[in-house]
Amino acid sequence: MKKAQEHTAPKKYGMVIDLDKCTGCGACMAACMAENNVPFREDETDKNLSITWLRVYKLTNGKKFPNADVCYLPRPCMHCEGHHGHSPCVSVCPATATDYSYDTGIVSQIYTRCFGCRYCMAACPYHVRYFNWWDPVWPEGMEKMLSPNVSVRTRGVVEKCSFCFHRYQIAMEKVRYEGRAELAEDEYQTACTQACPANAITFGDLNNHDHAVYKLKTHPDAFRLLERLGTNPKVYYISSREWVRRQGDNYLENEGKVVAKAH
Amino acid sequence: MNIARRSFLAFLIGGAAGTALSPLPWKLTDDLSIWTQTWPWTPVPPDGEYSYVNSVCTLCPGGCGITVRKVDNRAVKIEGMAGHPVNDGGICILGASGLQLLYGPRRVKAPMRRVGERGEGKWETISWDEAIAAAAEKLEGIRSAGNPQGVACMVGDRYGTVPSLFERFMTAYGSPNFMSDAAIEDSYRITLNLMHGKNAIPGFDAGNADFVVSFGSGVIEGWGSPVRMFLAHGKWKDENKTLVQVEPRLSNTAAKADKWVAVQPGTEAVLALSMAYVIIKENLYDKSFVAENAAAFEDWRDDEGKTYPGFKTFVLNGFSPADASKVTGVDPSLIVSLARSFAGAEKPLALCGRGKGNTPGSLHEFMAVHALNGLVGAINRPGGVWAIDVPDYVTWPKPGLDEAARAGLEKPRVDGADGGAYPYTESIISGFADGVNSGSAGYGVEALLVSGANPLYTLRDAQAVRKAFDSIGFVVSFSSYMDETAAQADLILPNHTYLERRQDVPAPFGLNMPVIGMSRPVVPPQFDTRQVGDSLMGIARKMGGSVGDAFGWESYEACLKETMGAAWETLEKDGILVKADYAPEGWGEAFNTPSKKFQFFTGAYRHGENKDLMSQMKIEGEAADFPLILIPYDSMRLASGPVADTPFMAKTIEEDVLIHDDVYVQVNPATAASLNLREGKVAELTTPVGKARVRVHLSEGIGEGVIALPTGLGHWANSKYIAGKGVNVNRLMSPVADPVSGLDAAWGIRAKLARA
Amino acid sequence: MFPFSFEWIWDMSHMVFHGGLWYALSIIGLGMTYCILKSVVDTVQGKGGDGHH
Amino acid sequence: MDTALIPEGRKRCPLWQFVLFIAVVGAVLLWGVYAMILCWLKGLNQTNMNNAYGFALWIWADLAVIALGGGAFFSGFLKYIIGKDELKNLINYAVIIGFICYSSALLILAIDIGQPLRGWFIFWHANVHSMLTEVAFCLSCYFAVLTIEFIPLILENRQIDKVRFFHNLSHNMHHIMAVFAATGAFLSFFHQGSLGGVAGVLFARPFGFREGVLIWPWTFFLFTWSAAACGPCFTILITKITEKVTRKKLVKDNVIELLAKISGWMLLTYIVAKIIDTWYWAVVTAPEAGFTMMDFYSNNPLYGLWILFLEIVLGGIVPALILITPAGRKNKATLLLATVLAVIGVCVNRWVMVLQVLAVPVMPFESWFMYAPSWQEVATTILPLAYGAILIAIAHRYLPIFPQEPELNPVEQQAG
Repeated sequence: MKKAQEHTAPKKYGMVIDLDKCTGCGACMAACMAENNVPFREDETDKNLSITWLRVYKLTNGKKFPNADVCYLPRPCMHCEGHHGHSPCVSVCPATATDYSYDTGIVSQIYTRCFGCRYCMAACPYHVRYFNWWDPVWPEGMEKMLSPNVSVRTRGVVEKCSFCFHRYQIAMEKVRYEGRAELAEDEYQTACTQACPANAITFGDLNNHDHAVYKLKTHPDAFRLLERLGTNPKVYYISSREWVRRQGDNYLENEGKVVAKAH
Repeated sequence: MNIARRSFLAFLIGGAAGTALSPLPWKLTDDLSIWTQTWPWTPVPPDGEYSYVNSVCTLCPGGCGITVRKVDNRAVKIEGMAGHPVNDGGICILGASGLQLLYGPRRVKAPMRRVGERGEGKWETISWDEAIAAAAEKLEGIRSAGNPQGVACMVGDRYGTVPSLFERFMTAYGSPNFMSDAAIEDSYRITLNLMHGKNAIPGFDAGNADFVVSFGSGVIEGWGSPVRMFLAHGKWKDENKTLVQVEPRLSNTAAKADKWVAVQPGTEAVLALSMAYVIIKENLYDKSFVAENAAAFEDWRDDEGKTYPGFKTFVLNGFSPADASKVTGVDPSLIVSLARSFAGAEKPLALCGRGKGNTPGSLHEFMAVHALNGLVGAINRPGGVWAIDVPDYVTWPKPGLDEAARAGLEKPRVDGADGGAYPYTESIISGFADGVNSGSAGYGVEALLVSGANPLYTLRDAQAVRKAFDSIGFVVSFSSYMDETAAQADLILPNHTYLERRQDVPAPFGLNMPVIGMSRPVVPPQFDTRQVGDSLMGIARKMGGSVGDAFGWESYEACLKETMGAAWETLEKDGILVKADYAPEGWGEAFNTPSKKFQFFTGAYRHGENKDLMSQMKIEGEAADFPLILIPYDSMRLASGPVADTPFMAKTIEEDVLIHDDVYVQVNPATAASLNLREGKVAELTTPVGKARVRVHLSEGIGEGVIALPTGLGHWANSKYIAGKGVNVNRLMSPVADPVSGLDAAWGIRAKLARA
Repeated sequence: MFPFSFEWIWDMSHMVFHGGLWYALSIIGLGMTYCILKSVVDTVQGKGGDGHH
Repeated sequence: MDTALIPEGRKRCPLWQFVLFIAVVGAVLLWGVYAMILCWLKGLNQTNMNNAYGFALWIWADLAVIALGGGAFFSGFLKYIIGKDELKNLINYAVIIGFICYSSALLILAIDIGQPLRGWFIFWHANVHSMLTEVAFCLSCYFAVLTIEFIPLILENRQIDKVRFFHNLSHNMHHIMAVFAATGAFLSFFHQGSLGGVAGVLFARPFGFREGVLIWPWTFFLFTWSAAACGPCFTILITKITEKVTRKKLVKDNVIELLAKISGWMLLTYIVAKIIDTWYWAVVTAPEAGFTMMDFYSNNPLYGLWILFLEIVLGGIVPALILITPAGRKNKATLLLATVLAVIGVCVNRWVMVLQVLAVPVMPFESWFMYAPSWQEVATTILPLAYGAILIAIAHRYLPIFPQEPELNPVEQQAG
C-alpha cells in the first residue's frame, strides 16, 4: 500500500451503474473478456468455476406471477477503499501480489507475484476474484486475438477486474508525452463502459467535480453493495426500485426503508 | 567397516552442505519461479503497431458500425464505432466477440468436398478451380436435363448486392425457387404494403417516442437493430418515458418496462384491438389523421356498391375490454387505462414482432398493432413508425434468358409463395421443406445453394427440414463456418467472414433513415476462402451461355463498385452513407393505396374478404394430449440466427438457462407441482413434432400452463464451446403458415412435460 | 523479507514483524551452531562415543 | 533381524508384523501421494474447490492438525518454562506428534497453493499485514524448532548413538533444549493465534469476522487458547491409542492425569471465553452487518444450530468438566471420551471458521455455497494420517521415546 508519489491530485476511479438502464445483455462481459484476454472452457455453466471479471447477476423480487420482477446487476471489482486503503483483499495477501493505489484508487493484481493461496478470494464478499483452476487454452489460431496490453495468466493464480488499468497507463503515457498535467475524462474509460449498448455504466474520477460519476454517485437512488461491512466500494448503483436497493445490503427485519446515504 | 561408512556419511553430509551453500539451489529456485510465470504453453501475445479499422458488423441485421483494434496484422478487439448513427459506440455481446468467429476453430479453411456419408464429417480439401467446376458441372447437368426449377437457393438477407447476385443467378439459370430467411421485417413489409400501399420497410423513431407499447417485442432482447433499441431504451429511462410490455412471460424487456401486462400467449392482437375499442369508444383517436388521411375507418362501399364494415364497426363489435379480458386474461380496467394512456400520450408508439423478431408472425397481429399507430397518427412523424423505401440501389438490367430459363421460371415455386394463395409474399422459407417432402410443385428438387443462412438449424420442424435435405442430391454451402447446414452439405465454397470481405450492408432493420453501410477487409483472409459473390460468378461463368453472360463483371468488387456508383467513394472513406437530412413523407404523400390514404385493415385486403379477419393463430397440437403451451424465448446472450454463440457468449449463459449440457425449461411453480416436478429435475418435454430431455426451472415469471425454452441452444455442428448444449427449440416447434402471408406465424406449440 | 526487496518499508509494523522473525531465526541458528561446534570440539577432545553414557 | 536397532531393554513386535503394518499403511500413503502428484501436475482442478470455495478441506485439515499439534508446544511450555518436570515422560512423544502435525501442515500447504514453485514468495515478498504471512513465518520457524527437538531423539537410536559426534550432539542439544522450547512456545503462541486471525480479520465476511485488540481479532487468542487446551488432549489420545496398539503401558497415570487436568482447566476457561465471544458476535457484531444469528444457521442443507451445540457443548463444556474432575480423568473410559470430544470440538471449530465462513451467502441475492471434496482432496488429507502412523511406528520401534517404558514393562532375561 504505497502512498501517492505523483504530484497530481490523487484520483479515485469509480463507476456508477444505472440498473434501470442495464438490460442484462452481457455485452460488457464479452467486451471485458476480449479486452483482458480472459480464457474460456468447454463447459462454463458452473459459474463458480467460470472466470468473468465482470459478472452480471440476476436479482429477483421473490414475488409471484405476474408480480415477479427481475433486475440485472453487473458486478465488476468494487476496488474497495475500506478505511484508508485497507480493502478486504489487499491486507490479507501474504505476498503483496495485490495492492491499493492511492494515486488511482485501483486495486491491482500482480499475476506473476501471486502464488495462488486464494486468501484474497476468501476475503472478498463480492466474489470478484477468480482462480485459474486450469491452464488457459485457446483453440489453434484463436491466440491471434490476444491483446498484448494485458498479460495472459497461467494456471494457479488469482485474477480479477483491474478497471482496465492498462488503458490508464496508455492514456497517462500520452498525457505525459504531450506534456499535459491531467487526464481528460474520456481518455480513460473501461472496456465495459465503452461497450455498454445501454449507456448504463459511467466511469470516472469520483474525486473530480467535473466528472459525471461525481454527481451521479449522489443520486437519491444511488447505493453501494454491502456498504455496512465497511468495504467502502467505488462502484455505485442506481435503481428506482426499492426492492433492488434493498438487495444491495443486508438488513434486519425491523430495520426501516432504504434511504439514500451520505457519501 | 566403520571407516568406510563414516567417510561415506561425511561425504554425503559435506556434499549436501556444500550444495546448499553454493549458489546453485538459489539459482534453481529463482529459475523455477520465473518459469512458472511464463510457462512455455501459455501464449505471450506479441506487441506491434496499433491501428484501428472502421467497418460494419453483419452478424445480425442490426448494421452497427464497428472499430477494430489491430496489432500489426492481428485483429485484437472489436468495439462499437463512436458516432455511428445506429449504435454510437455501443456494441452487443455477439459483435464484441466477433473475433472468435474470425479466428474460431470451426472456420471452413478451404473449399471442401464431402467424401464420407452426409453429415459424417469426412471431407477432402480441393482447389477453388475444382470446387467451382464441380458446382458448375452439377448445376449444368440438372439444367440440361430440363429441370432448372429443381435447383433452390436460400440466402440470409434479402437486400444488397450478394442476395441480388443469387437472385440474378437463379433467374438466369431458370429457377423460381429463390428464398431468403424470413423475419418480422417481411411481415412488416406486407403490413406496410397493405396499409400504406408502399413497398417499404418500417423505421421506428423509437428514441423520440414517449409512450411505447410493445406487443411481445424484445426491445432489449435483440429486436430491430439491437444496440439502437438499447440506446432508445436508455433514453426513455433518462427522459422518464413509458414502456409497456405485453407478453406472457417476464422477459428482460418486461422486467425493464414500466408496466408488464402478462397476456395469454397468442392473444396480443386481441389486446391491441381492445385498446382500439377503448380509444374509439372514448373518442381518443387522432381525429384529423383518421378523418383526412385514413380509409376504411367507417363502414365503406366498394365501386360495385357493396358495403363493408369499417374498422370502427369491426372493433366495436367484439373487442370490448370485458370480451377481450376473457381471451387475453388481462383485467378490463387495465386495458382501459392502457388505452387511455396510449392515446393520451404525445408520441405514442406500438411495436410488434415477438422476441428478436426471427419469426415473421401473424399478419393480423401486425395489422392490429399498426392500426393502433394509425388511430393515434403515429405514422411518419417524430416518435412514430416511418415507412422507408426498400433499398433500391441495385439497378442492374435484367439478365437475358434462354429457353431453358424461361421454361423453368414458369414452374410453380416449391415453397408455395405463388400469386394465388399468398400474393404479397416473395418467398416462404418455412414452407420449403413441406414443399419438397410433399412434391407439391410437381417436380423434384435436385440441388440447393445456401448462403448466409443455416436452415437446418433455424427452420422449425427440424425433422421435416432434415428429411427434405436428405432428399436433395446436391447441397452447396457457402458458409464461412462449419454450421449445421454446411456439415450436411456436399460441397462447401467458404465465404470470407465479415471481417475479411468487402460487401454492402443495406438498411439496418428498424432504422428510420435510409443508410447503406460497407463492411471491409479488416484483416486479410486467414484461410483459402473467397467472397461468395466471386464464387457465384465463377460458377456462372464456368457454366457459360446465358447464365455466364448474366455476370459481365470482372469480379465481385467491380460489380460492387459499379452498383454503388457515386456512393462508392463515400462508402470507402466513411464506411457508411447516410441521408442525413432525411424526413419522412408527409401524410398527404405517404400513402399509395387506391384511396391514397392509410388503410385500416378492414379495407386493406384486396383478396381476403372471405378470411376470418381476427382468428387467433392456432398452434399445433391438441390440448387433450398436450396440456401445456411451449413458447420460445430469446436472449441477447444466445445467438439464435445462422451464427451460433461464440465461446465468450457461451460463458455468459445464465445459470438458470443451462447446466452442463441440459437446458432448463421455465415452469410456473404451480404447474410444476401439478406435474410432480421440482427445481432442477430432469424431465421429458414432448411436442407434436419432437421430444427432448430438459431440466425444470421454477419461475414466477411465467404463468400457469405455459412453459418456455430459450432459442439458440442445441447446436450439433459448430465448436465444442456451444455444440451439444441444450435443445434446439426449433426442433420441438412446427411452423404454422399465416393465412395471409404464408409465412411462419407459430408463436408456440402445445406440449407436455413429464418426469424422466 | 530483506531490506533490499522492494516491498520493504521502514515502518513500525515491518520492524516489529521482521524483528520478531529475525530474533527467532537468530536463536535457532545460533543455538544449532553452538551445539554443532561444541559437539565437534567434544568429539575431538574424545568425550562421548561408544558405550560412554 | 533388526534387533540391533531396537532400544535396549524394550520389547518390540516381530519384524513381519511391523513390515505388514508399514505395508498396509504405506499403500494408503501411496494413494495419497498419487493424488498429491496429480494435484501438482494437473493443478487444483483436481479438487472440488471453486471460486466461492477457495479454502476448503485442506485448509481445514491444516488448521486442525496445527491445533492438534499444539500439544508439543504446550507440553514444552509446561515442562521447560513452568517447570512441570513429570512431563519429561511424555514430552518426546508430544514432540513427535507435533512434528508429524506440522510437517503435514506444511505439505498440505504446498499442495494447496496454486503455484507451489513460488511458494517462497510468501517470505520473499512478505506482506506483514497479512495473517497468512505471520502464519507462514511462525509455522516454518516453529517447524525448524520441532525438527531440532526431534533430532536428539533420533540420535538416541542405539546405533547412531554409538557415533561419538552424534552422541555429543544429542547431549549438547538436550543441554540447551529449554532455549529452543521457549522459542518454540513463543512462535506457537503467535502462529496459532494468527491462524485464528485468518478468518477473524475478514471484515467483509460477517460469519468469520470478530472484533479484537490492536491488529488481532478475538479469534487470535481463542485459537491459541484452544490449541493449548486441545493439543495435549490429542497427545493423550494418541498415547492411549499407541498403548492400545502396542499392548503396553508406556506412560504412568500421574503424568497423563497431570496433563489432563491442565487441559481441562484450559478448556474450561477457553470455552467460557468462546461462549462470550459467540454471544457478543451474535448480538452485536453480526447485527451491525445486517445479519441475525439464525441467518448463519438456516436455509441450507448442512449448517444448523447443531454444529454450535457440537462444538461448544459436546466438544467444549462436557470434556472440560470431565477433565477438571479427578474422578473423570482417573476413569479410563471418561478420560478417553473427554479427549475424543475435545479433539472433535477443536476440529469442528476449525471447520466452522474455514468452511462455514465461505458457505454463508453475504450478498443478499446469493444462496449458500455448499461443497463436497473430491477424492483427490480426501486422499491428500488422509496422506498425513498414514504418514504419521508410519513415522510413529518407526520411531516407537527404534527410538527410546517413552522413558518409563522399561520400568513399566520389564523385559524377561531370555528375551534380552
